[in-house]
Amino acid sequence: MSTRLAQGGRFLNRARKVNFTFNGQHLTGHEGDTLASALLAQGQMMVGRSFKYHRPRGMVASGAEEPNALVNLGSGNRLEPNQRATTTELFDGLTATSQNHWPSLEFDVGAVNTYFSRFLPAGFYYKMFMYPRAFWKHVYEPFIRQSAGLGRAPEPHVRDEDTYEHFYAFVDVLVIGGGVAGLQAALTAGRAGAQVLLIEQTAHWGGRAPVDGGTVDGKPAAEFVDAALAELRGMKNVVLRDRCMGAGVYDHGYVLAYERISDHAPGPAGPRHRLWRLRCKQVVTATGAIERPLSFAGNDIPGVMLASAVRDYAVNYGVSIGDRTVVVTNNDDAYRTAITLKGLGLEVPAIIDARAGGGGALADEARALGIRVETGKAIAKVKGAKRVEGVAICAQAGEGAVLEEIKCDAVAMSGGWSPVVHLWSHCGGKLTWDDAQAMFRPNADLAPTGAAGEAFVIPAGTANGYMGLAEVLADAAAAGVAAAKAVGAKPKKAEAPQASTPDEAPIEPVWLMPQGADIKLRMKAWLDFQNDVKVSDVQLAAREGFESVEHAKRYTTLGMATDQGKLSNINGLAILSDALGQPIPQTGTTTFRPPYTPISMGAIAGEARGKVFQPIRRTPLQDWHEGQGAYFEPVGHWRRPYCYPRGEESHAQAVAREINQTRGSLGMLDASTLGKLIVKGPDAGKFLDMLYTNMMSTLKPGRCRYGLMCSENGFLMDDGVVARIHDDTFLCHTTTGGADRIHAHMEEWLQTEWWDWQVYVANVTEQYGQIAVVGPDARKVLEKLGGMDVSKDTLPFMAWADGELGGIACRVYRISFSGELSYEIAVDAGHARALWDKLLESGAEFNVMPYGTEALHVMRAEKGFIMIGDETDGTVIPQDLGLDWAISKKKEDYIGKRAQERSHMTDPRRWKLVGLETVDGSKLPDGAYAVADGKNANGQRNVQGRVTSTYHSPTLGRGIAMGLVLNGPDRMGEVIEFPGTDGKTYKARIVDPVFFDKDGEKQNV
Amino acid sequence: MSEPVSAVKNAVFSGIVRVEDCGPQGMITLRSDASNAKLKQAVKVVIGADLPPVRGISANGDRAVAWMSPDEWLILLPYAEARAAEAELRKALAGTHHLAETVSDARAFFRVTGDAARVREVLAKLVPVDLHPARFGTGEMRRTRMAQVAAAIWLESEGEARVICFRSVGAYVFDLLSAAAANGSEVAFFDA
Amino acid sequence: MKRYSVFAVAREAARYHTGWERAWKSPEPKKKYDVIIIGAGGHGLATAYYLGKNFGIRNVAILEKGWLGGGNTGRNTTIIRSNYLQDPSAAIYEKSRSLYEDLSQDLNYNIMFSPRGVMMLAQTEHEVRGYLRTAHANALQGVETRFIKPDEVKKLVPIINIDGPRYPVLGALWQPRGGTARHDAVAWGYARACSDMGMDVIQKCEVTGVRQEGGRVVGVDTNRGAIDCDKLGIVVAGHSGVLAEMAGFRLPIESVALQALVSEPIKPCMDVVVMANTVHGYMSQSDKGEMVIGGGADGYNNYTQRGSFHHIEETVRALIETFPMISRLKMLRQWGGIVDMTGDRSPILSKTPLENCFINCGWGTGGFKAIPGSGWGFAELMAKGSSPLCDEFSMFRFREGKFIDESVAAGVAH
Amino acid sequence: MLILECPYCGLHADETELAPGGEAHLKRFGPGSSDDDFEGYLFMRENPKGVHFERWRHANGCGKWFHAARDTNTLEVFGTYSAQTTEPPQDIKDKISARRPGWTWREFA
Ligand SMILES: Cc1cc2nc3c(=O)[nH]c(=O)nc-3n(C[C@H](O)[C@H](O)[C@H](O)COP(=O)(O)OP(=O)(O)OC[C@H]3O[C@@H](n4cnc5c(N)ncnc54)[C@H](O)[C@@H]3O)c2cc1C
Ligand SMILES: NC(=O)c1ccc[n+]([C@@H]2O[C@H](COP(=O)([O-])OP(=O)(O)OC[C@H]3O[C@@H](n4cnc5c(N)ncnc54)[C@H](O)[C@@H]3O)[C@@H](O)[C@H]2O)c1
Ligand SMILES: Cc1cc2nc3c(=O)[nH]c(=O)nc-3n(C[C@H](O)[C@H](O)[C@H](O)COP(=O)(O)O)c2cc1C
Ligand SMILES: [Zn+2]
Repeated sequence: MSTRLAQGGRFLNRARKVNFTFNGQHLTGHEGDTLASALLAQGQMMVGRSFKYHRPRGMVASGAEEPNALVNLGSGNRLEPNQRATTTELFDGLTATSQNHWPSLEFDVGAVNTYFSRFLPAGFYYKMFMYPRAFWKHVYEPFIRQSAGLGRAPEPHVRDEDTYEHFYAFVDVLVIGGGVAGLQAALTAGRAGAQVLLIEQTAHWGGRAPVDGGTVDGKPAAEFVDAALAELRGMKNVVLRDRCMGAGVYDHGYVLAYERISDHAPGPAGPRHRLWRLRCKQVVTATGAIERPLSFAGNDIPGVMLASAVRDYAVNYGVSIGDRTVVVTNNDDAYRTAITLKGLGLEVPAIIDARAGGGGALADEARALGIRVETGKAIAKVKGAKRVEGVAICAQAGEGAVLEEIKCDAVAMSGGWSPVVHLWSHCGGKLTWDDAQAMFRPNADLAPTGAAGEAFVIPAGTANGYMGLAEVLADAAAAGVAAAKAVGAKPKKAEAPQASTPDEAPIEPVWLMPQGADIKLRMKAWLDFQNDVKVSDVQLAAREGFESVEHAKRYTTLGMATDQGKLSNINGLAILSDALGQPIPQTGTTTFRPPYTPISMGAIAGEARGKVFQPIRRTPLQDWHEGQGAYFEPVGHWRRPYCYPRGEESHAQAVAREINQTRGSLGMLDASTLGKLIVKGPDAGKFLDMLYTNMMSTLKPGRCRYGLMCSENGFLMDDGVVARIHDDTFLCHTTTGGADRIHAHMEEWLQTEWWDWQVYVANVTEQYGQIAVVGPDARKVLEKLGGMDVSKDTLPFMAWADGELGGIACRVYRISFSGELSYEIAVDAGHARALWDKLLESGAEFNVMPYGTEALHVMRAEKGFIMIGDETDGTVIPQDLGLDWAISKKKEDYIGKRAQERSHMTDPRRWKLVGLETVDGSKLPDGAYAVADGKNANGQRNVQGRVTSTYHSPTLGRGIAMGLVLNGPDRMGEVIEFPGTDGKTYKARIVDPVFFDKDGEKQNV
Repeated sequence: MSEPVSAVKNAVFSGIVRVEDCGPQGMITLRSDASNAKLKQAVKVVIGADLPPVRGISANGDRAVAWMSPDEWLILLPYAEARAAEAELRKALAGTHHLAETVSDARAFFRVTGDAARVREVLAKLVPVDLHPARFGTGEMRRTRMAQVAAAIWLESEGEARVICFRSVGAYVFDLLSAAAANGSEVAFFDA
Repeated sequence: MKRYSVFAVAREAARYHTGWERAWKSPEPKKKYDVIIIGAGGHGLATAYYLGKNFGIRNVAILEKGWLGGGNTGRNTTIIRSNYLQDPSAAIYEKSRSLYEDLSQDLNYNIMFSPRGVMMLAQTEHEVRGYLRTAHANALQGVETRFIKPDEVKKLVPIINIDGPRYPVLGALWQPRGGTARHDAVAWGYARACSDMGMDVIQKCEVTGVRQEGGRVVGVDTNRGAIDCDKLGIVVAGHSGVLAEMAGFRLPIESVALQALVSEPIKPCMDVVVMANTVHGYMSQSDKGEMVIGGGADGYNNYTQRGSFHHIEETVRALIETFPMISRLKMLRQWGGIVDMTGDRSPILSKTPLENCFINCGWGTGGFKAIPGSGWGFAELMAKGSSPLCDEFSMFRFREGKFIDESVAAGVAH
Repeated sequence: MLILECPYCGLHADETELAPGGEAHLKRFGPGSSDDDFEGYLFMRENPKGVHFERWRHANGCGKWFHAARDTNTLEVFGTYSAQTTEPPQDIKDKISARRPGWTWREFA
């Protein structure tokens, strides 16, 4: 049984109790506990089930590397699946449930898989479930999926109640990791005057050293930590941040840090997580090292734990994992655990040291404490199912013949240490294999490089492969100096404090225990505890040709679990190397990818949710539209009124009403979203002649002309009315979506091609509200407002004038997209609402109505006007649309002209724009294709045209459409067929695309 | 003429800093070659301020000129005076290639005030800009991206920042700044 | 080759799986092959497979600079669909999808094709019209798709937020027999089958030069020596530009990073693949339980297999808006692949200016789904000089202005 | 996450302030040009794994286009320079030669 010790616990405030629940059970811990330590203190070792075989799982680690202790944390809108108990700080009211079992943690039906495990080796699913074919979808896959996943999925209706944010910061030196190495590196760089940010993922500074012991300048390591912190806190150029994890290192010194602000104390105002987007000149990774498990049979049984974790629980949390702990190791560090436990009065029946020669000074110390030390020995097998009951001992050199059984309730294992090289590696840092220490460590010659090609990451301390406290501090000080120098600070020579720790005997790599373990043992020797990958699986992969470490990973899923193989990767690739008979460095590692440990989606999205998920662009009349209950459609980031339904009206009814009213008398449209670009300069005319297919330089001041713009690839990209304001000034209207795009397009050509042309462009789209006043009574209403002459003679069709209406300065364009008498009035945006209100007021006698985008679309279609995005789709050239009249024959060049000379563009078989009328007057379906005879070489039905836009016209009382049809303009009157997706076939006659007021009499009045 | 209405009329938010709409503000976009001999003089006469250096903003009372790009400046002045100043600039620059357009209504304009460090950190949540006091101070105009839109920021003084964005996204930017200023969201990065 | 089956697994279980043979051999390169394929990604391997299976051409080597399947085939979000708009696209993707249906049986390797359905959300009126157009086109192309209403969307995907408010779901284009497959297994299954036909899949063999004589290709240089061939197929995705340069021509291709990420695994909660193109995000749940999420492509040339993080941010915020319940899930891992983007974002399956040298590339962000169909057509093109599935995808179409542009409706590529 | 120095603002701009614009120093071919030239100009791209010249715009900044010389394989930036030029400046070419001995530009055609 794990339990709380009477004394100890550096992190605990025993005076404060904290209440929480686990699987519904009410429990208490102390302030300072993690969920893991609190559960262990209550004797709750088993906390979950493994992925594949549903094996019982208990904690193996005490920190971020934990693969097993994952819980569903919280509930409802605050449910967080897969939360690591070892990094979850306990708070009052915490609720957690265990994962991946049914019906209960103790009794899990899925655990039968463990009995079939022999039939479920790595990759079994590639070899099975194929026959009969239909079974995959209906039997096999549903079954596999049912057993998938670990944590509980939040309910569909869940809405996260917390907020998140980002923070941009720029620092000279970022130090990641607040152990002694990180503290020392920060001190050195900070003293040199560099601007330093030091981050630590846990709530505690000092890392392993206070637990592991040793002295710094003659004093306990913990005192060094306190002193370092005090000094750092006093420095103006240093910022410290705990609960802040270095999540990823990216190109050009970009680093993501994940700050968990309130996970440990939910409730108060403020964000839950903050994602720091750091730009660092230099990054010091002082991320420490992670202990490796040993691979022996039954190493996954709850109660088998990393030796350092056993020590951490005892020292930091005052928790013993068992009463009798067997320590098994291949290095000296684990002796510290035995010594610590013994010092707390717990039993250590034996230390099993796989090294024939055993350990150094620590081993002597252990022996002196009366601990039995067995060298050259190994664990053949762990006894027990849901909890360790004992171990069988054998010779490490043998095949597992049991020499002895030792009763125990915990096993503390250590296979050596692996530097945390993740952040070093994220952005391309390379590793080197250190044979003496049996570890991959950063290869300082192949560091990640930044924008100037400079190395920008410096590893420090154990993260750099230095294990002894003295070396760690010296290396960290050197890293601090190097970082400070690299950012232009002037550090003094690295002076590291003097540290001392007992001498240690060298590690001897042990990748399998015992060395000659037979297949039955290897099938029970776990590498990846969460994903149930065993030694035998990796060996199988090698045998089947999955020789690349990347293949082996993907075939076995080794290292793909939520811990990303922090414990399993090195052991796995060592097994693979052995199976392939090649040295470990030749096998290499898999790729380290961000994040270091998983980070919340909420933090990644930051503030961008709800109201500020994306910008909504608002016209100066948006409030009014909202007040009217308009039905909006998103157009780019705008939301334009689609129609303004009244009462019980359907959208279609509203649209019809708006059209009828406009055509009959008076309608108004908020056209503010149309792009408005001022193009000015001596070369403005010449420039616009290149941009538009038609001639703009001949336009007279005071007049307007409709123009087309193509991409250099020849396709129609935008259209709009151009007004010439002065000799050297034009105002170009673009489509709603076009304003920014066309502005950028103009700047691009001016800056990168014709940079000697004298033209300036200004985007004044939002300076103006633009209101279209449309209908036979349009003039009357303007005249009623008074202020300027809007008569036919003074302001004819396609002219514009500056003036005042109702006392408000404005510019009036007589242009029409509806075919009606129409004025578009541009007014300073800050006055747009005032003008709108006045127009409504004086239009009341004409029963004025606002109309939305759909009415606009229908009216333009009735007139046969094309719409960018409907008649065009990025593959259409103006010639397809019968717009040859708008393509100047006189110009030598315009953007897109050369492209339009290519063979496919001049192909007479290109589909051309026509009007379409169904024979029965119904509306053609949107997007329908006209069929032709036969099928093509790929068996697809031949087609000869398609609908580009289609509406019910309230004006004509029938369906009208436009479409692109093969030889269309030559086939007037012909009836072609459009099969619908509803099973019906629609017959439509090819007609002129202008359905209404062909001679333009209405707009010209 | 009616009273002009700003994009987010009278909006105010108070959290770790105060965010408020500055109301109608006169603005003119001025484009010209920087070497245009008449330019310096025209700006001096009409605005009373010197042309600022690259990325600078130079003020004269309630008027200011900000560098926007090598051939573009933004002129700030009282709303009611913009059109007249525009005309004056055009006159002063007549005969040279230039552009002067009033854009007062095309922008939204906010003031962020409070503790100096808080003001910086509220902005730093939204813009990819180094706002450390050692590297960003008054007199600098910074055009940048604010969350998902373009914006320009400067410090009027320590503890008072100004933000300009396009009018249509004024509400968005106000909401962003308010979210960034939410109570309990202090960062304490610039405090040291 | 010993066949895989449940009985084989049971037999092997009895002897602790010691009897399994290699899935593919590891041969030394020969002096000469009839056909060399550069690139053992899905497309290269499938090409080789159908050269052997359909045309009896088996003296084939597939040269891979790294580990087979380690390119984009091993790092994509596995979406399979054929609801494309343009005829040539629909033809090759539907051929592909239909081959996927029986691929496990054909290869005797369970590639776990999962036709769970692919849904492309329509969130603007414009998108609605675009998908209606695609639905009409698909009906005539023999591709089974349907435009569905919001309530059906919600029924199929309970976790979706159909009410917006920013972009309400107005409907979706639904392809019930689109889905996913296990990406690695596709490469492995083909490699095993190729190896079994006597072809040489040679890994850690990087092509460093293309040798030609009199305008014809005669072989390649590699880090393992020169190898001769009569015909050469370049199938290297992101590295197409590099190989084309070796072969002496240029391509309308730029290589950029495309990113993806997975969440931690959770219990099954989403049964179909959802693509939300207005907000740029797509997501499915793997058979293991992770949410598999695709991000956007960088806009600049890049060979690093990393990308810029802001695309991940953009995708994640889009998906939280679409599926609010993922907010408290965590990103487990993110990665990138180098994708080959053409001028019209459609692939190139083509002869090249170098005689007997063929190229299959330009699949960009969406070629996983095309692997079997592309292999089928490209094998035919290489064997016979022409293939109805490939002919429209010639690399010379750009000079004629004959684009195959899928972005025109509301389509995207993945 | 690139940083490029905008030669106009003198700022080290975050990638999110910038908009990429593809290969630099393209020569425009208009009406009357050959199919080859036009295809080369509009579509065929250098796509080197290594030194590349490209266009960028300081879109969320001064709005100006500029050129960058960058290694597509290491993302090292050799320099940025004016958009109003048809060739990389000599000092940047020299710098690249120093860092990537033997590199060539547009030799291959
Ligand atoms: C993040 C991401 C998500 C995607 N999502 C989807 C999706 O959901 N659906 C979809 O259909 N598609 C998707 N794709 C696209 C899809 O992955 C690719 O189109 C497809 O995998 C390309 O296959 P391939 O065989 O052509 O290329 P690859 O699989 O990349 O194979 C090319 C091979 O060529 C090798 N090679 C390169 N140079 C040489 C040389 N000199 N010598 C020898 N060998 C060489 C490479 O090592 C590589 O193995 C996605 C891609 C990415 C990156
Ligand atoms: N003798 C041995 O075998 C052995 C092995 C390991 C460690 N040690 C001892 O451990 C100490 C090592 O000191 P150290 O400072 O190098 O390592 P450390 O493990 O003490 O400290 C590393 C710190 O970095 C933090 N960290 C890791 N990844 C992080 C991330 N991504 N973001 C933020 N924080 C992160 C950890 O939480 C930890 O606090 C020394 O006392 C050394 O002697 C000894
Ligand atoms: C569909 C799919 C699902 C994946 N699921 C996981 C996963 O569950 N765990 C994991 O660690 N990686 C997962 N990955 C990512 C891979 O580990 C790996 O990052 C990716 O294939 C790219 O390779 P690289 O990171 O080695 O370059 C997945 C990848 C894909 C394409
Ligand atoms: Zn700039």
